[in-house]
Amino acid sequence: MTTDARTPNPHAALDDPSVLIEDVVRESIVEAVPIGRTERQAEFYTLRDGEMLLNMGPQHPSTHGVLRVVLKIDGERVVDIDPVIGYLHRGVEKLCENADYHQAICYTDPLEYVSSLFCEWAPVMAFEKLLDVEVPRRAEYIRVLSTELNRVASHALTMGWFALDLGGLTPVLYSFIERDEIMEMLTALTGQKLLFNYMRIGGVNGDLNHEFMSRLGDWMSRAARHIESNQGLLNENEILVRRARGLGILDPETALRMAVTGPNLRASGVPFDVRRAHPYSVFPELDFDIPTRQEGDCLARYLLRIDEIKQSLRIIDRCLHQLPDGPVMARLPRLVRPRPGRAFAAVEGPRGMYAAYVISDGTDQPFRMRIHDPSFVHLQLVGLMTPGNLVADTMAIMASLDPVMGGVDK
Amino acid sequence: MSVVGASWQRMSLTGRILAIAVPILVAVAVLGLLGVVLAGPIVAAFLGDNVPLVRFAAAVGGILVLTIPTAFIVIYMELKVIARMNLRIGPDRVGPFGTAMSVVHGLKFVGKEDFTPTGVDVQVFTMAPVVVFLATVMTMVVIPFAPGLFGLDLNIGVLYLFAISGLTVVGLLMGGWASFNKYSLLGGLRAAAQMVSYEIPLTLSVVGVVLLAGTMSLNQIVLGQSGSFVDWYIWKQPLAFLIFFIAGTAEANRSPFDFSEADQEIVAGFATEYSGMRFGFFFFAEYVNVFVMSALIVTFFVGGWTAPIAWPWPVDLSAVDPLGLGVGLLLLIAIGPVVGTIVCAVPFWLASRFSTLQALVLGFVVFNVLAILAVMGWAFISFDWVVGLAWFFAKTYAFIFVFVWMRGSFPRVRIDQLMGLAWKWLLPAALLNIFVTASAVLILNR
Amino acid sequence: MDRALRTRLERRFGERLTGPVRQRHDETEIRITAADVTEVVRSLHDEPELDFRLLADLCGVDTGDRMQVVYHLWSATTVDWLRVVADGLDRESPRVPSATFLWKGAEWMEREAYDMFGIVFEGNRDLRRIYMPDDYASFPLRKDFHLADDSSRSPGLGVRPMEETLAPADATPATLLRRSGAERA
Amino acid sequence: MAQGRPHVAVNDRALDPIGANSALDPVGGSGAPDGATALPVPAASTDVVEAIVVPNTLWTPVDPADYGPGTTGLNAEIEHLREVEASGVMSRDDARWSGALEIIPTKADYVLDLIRANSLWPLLSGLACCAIEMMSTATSRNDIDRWGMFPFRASPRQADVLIVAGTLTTKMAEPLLRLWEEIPEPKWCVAMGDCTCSGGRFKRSYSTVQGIDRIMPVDVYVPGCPPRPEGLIYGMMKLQKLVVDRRGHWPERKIGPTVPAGL
Repeated sequence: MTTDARTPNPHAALDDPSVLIEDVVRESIVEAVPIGRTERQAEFYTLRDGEMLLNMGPQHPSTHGVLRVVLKIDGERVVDIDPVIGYLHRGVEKLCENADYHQAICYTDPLEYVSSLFCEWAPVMAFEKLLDVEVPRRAEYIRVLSTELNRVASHALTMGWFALDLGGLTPVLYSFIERDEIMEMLTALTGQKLLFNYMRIGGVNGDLNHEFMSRLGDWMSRAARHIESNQGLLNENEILVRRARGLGILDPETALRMAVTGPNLRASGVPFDVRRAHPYSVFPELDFDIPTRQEGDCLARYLLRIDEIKQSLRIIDRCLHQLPDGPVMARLPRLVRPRPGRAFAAVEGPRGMYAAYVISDGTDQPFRMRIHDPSFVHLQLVGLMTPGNLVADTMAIMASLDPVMGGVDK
Repeated sequence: MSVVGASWQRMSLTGRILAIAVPILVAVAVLGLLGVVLAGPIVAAFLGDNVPLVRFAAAVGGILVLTIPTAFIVIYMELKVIARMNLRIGPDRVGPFGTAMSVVHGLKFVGKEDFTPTGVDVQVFTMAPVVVFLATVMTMVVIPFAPGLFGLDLNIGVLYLFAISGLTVVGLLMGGWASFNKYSLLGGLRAAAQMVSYEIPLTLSVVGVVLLAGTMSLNQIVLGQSGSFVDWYIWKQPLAFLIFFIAGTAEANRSPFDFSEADQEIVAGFATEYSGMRFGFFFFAEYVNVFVMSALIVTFFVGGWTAPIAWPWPVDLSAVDPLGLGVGLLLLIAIGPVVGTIVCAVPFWLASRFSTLQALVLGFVVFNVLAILAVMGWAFISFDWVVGLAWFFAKTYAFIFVFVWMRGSFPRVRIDQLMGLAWKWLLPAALLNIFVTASAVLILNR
Repeated sequence: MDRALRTRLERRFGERLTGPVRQRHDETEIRITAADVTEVVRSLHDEPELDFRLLADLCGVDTGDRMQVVYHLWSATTVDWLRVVADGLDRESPRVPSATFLWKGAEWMEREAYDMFGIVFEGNRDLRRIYMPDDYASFPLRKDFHLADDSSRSPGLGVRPMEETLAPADATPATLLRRSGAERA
Repeated sequence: MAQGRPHVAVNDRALDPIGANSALDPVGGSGAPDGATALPVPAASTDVVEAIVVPNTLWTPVDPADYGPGTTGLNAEIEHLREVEASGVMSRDDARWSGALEIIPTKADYVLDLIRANSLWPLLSGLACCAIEMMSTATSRNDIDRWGMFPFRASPRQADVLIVAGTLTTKMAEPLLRLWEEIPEPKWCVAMGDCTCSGGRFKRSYSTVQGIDRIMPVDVYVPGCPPRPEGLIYGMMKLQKLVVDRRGHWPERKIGPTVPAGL
């Protein structure tokens, strides 16, 4: 972030908390904003001398999915950036409000399609709060086990994409090898690939089976070594380190103001992790660390995910040791009608705090179901970090923030 | 309705094109034949008068024909080697081990729709691929492939080389500017900046070699390195070799310096709007460029077509003169194959698992293989251009493998880092290299 | 359930709360009016004994007869999620002060709430449609926006149109401009 | 959802190698004069039958009454058949003539189609979840490069196949159509996933397109949510077969009957 006189400072509104809201409203209203354009649009779409608008997307190799980014560039330097989203808006919340509580789980699946299990977990936890259901401990352990596996797969893909957006061909294929292996074992567990519809209200769909356990043991025996060797291709690479270090620095104060969570926040030095900050499931019984880094740049965000993979392997190991016996589903009627109320549940996904807010009106369908997705929040950071950098850095910053458009657009 | 009319209506597009093209080609061939018959002596006299022109034309024609298979081989190498580095199999369905895959990729462009988008500058848009392709191909004219096997032996070969290869950037700039597309524009400008920056260290790094060789003719430079591998200039000019390798990578737009077609940033760079055979020209030019760069590295630093070690026990076959046999040669040609086939068939026949016919067939095959091997060995020993060609291509493809290897391994550096490398490091190093070499030459030659 | 937090909140915002502080499981909920949002949220964020630094979620709710804006906050001083419900927004012209002066990250969440419910956040400098196309006329998550085959679920009502245009007269920034101009005049 | 069982729906009429059925069906179904329906189509002498230009039967409604007089499509086909019969080309000598005239072009088309079928470059564009599986199809475990369907081109100008992977929303429909129109002919479209085939689990939503064949032609449908990479590979091999079997006749593409307003 540069404070160049020509680049509008994105902090303008948040730097001064003492500004009166009435003044903000008045200037945003009284200023001669052209009809139909907001203040931000009017500021962005007026070109100074030598500036050019470059439209990237909705189909572009480096925008993961269907993100559209309008760059205002001056030569190779990015002056301002305006992300345009909504190309994958599937109306999940409306569909969930028109489905009953069991069907809603299926709709929330494809939101973050690289880490589907988290997308199921948060709504299921909210439903359980509404219904006052006690989840069997074995089911909780199985949830933790499978979701941590999913976290490893997601982080592996993130690092591969980061290398791909920096121009490296091979690392993404290496990370896809790990990801495919995990996907296969989760397929053996859940019966469905990629969009495992596994979580159920009051438990999970099925108990651990033999193929899953054998694949898991086989993979755990070499996972750490493989991931280390794959990262050796990048971490000692001078080109990548030179490009990523000191790029897109996010200081902790700004991160909190931007409501950032997850690895992107921890890479800035704020040790906020829902698993510890607001414990849920059986995480209090498991021992693991919350890795943080102080730099807050792209390299830190990238390295932090490697540390998280190691912690996830630790959690998986602990789960396999502490796994209790017992049922994996609570006794529930097929058609659940929770009493009216509101419930909010959050889990720590691979990208940050993934939350669900459900309102029940006593019928068999949620009256209002809100999905809070971290990618949606993190994508705003692109407009904050990119100005002042080069066009090539835009991809590096976006890849290090790791948004998933399915979650951004819901 | 007439027969031809009905058939014409039923032809597909390709059919109609061929139905028109074939008669025209036949007519042209007949006319050409007549022209040769009538005006043959005059033309022959004209050609005889200026041989260099003829040689140049022949060389350019031969090089043009040679580039296409070269590009196919390099593309196949890239497909397969990168696939192996990615722990993939790579193409294996088309042809044995997928060897025909690159040919298929190349021929596909011929059948693709080739259209010109709205708003482009049509003439420039059309000429750009031609300029790029020709500028890349013309550099191969002065490269000595083997003793006596080169297009031209210019005494200013090095100057010609860099002058022509500098034209490539013009083509890229044309394509990027004329495409009426911001990605293409960025790609063209990036290519221009990059190539202009790297031309300078590229050229300066060769000056040391020119000082040592005392000539600018690539042929003489290669001859200056003849002997064993200790005479190669890579030992006398290690810094120059390093600079030339890095700058050549950037010059050939290869990873980690492949900015002008950086997929993740500017979609396909200057080639974003090109389709069909026009893109095919860019596609070929890129890979021919890799070949040229490797060939130049080999020529300047790794001894060109010279063998790394002299053949320890030279065989002199000059005494063997087949024509000396006279009629015996005819006899040999007549009887040799039969006798050889029978001789080779005997062991199979003795191994009683084969019938007589099978044994004869196997013997024939074995005899042919042996004969071909014998002829090739004879050529290898007695014709030095064969061995030279073998060594040249071996070295060149070794360096092409290094280029592909780098593409499979490295991320892309940033544009400002690229420029900084060129102007802050490579240029001073090249100047230092020139200074040291010149002073050394002065001191040693005094 | 954190009783201490409840007492703290009642002591601090006693007169501003429009209802009792509700607590269930690990959630504490307070209800305020839209006019108080700025002060309440700012003091929740700034005052050390509350210190709700992290905005967990911001969303709109359409209860059928009025609109709500719901903030979920997290603080290290308590084990609960704090839910602040800005209640009683007029369904015809729902307006609430923006929280972007405090959490810049709330900008897109407010844009989403505007896109889905038509809630106008005064002070959000980029209040435009974020998911639906700019020429889209209605607000999908409103309760009177019905999906195509809802009639099968409520036979009494028959087939209901999918996209009724339910834009309030002053929902877009443009109309916001005209309206404020009229007020000033 | 056909998980793990790759099941691909291909339009059979597109696979009709010599177009004999497609040349007969519309005539039979359109109440044309008996002379046309009685047209002899010998299955043995393929020279003659190959010569018949097969119109697009993928996207043309079967009822020729949809077209006014003098338009292309089925009426032209019927007229052409009448002319052929009237001109007596079907008598043996002329048949031999026409066969001699068209033997070269037909084989040239065949070779070109073989080349195209073995070098289908997809466009690097993924919409949603299925895009991950599409990438996984190109990676080490199941390597689509073996069939020459690699590299994924980033620019539509150099792509051959558009693999629509993921839910298509009404906001994305227009850019996707632009992508499809930017791809130079010959081009093919593969609908990957339930959402692109029929709307899938988001069919009820207010912002999705219920199947991309409402806005663009589709050659191969690959159902599944998401389809496994093996399923996509099977679909691409079906596409190869389809490319070869068309023998250089590409259907004039028309999109399906229902186009959402505003596209």
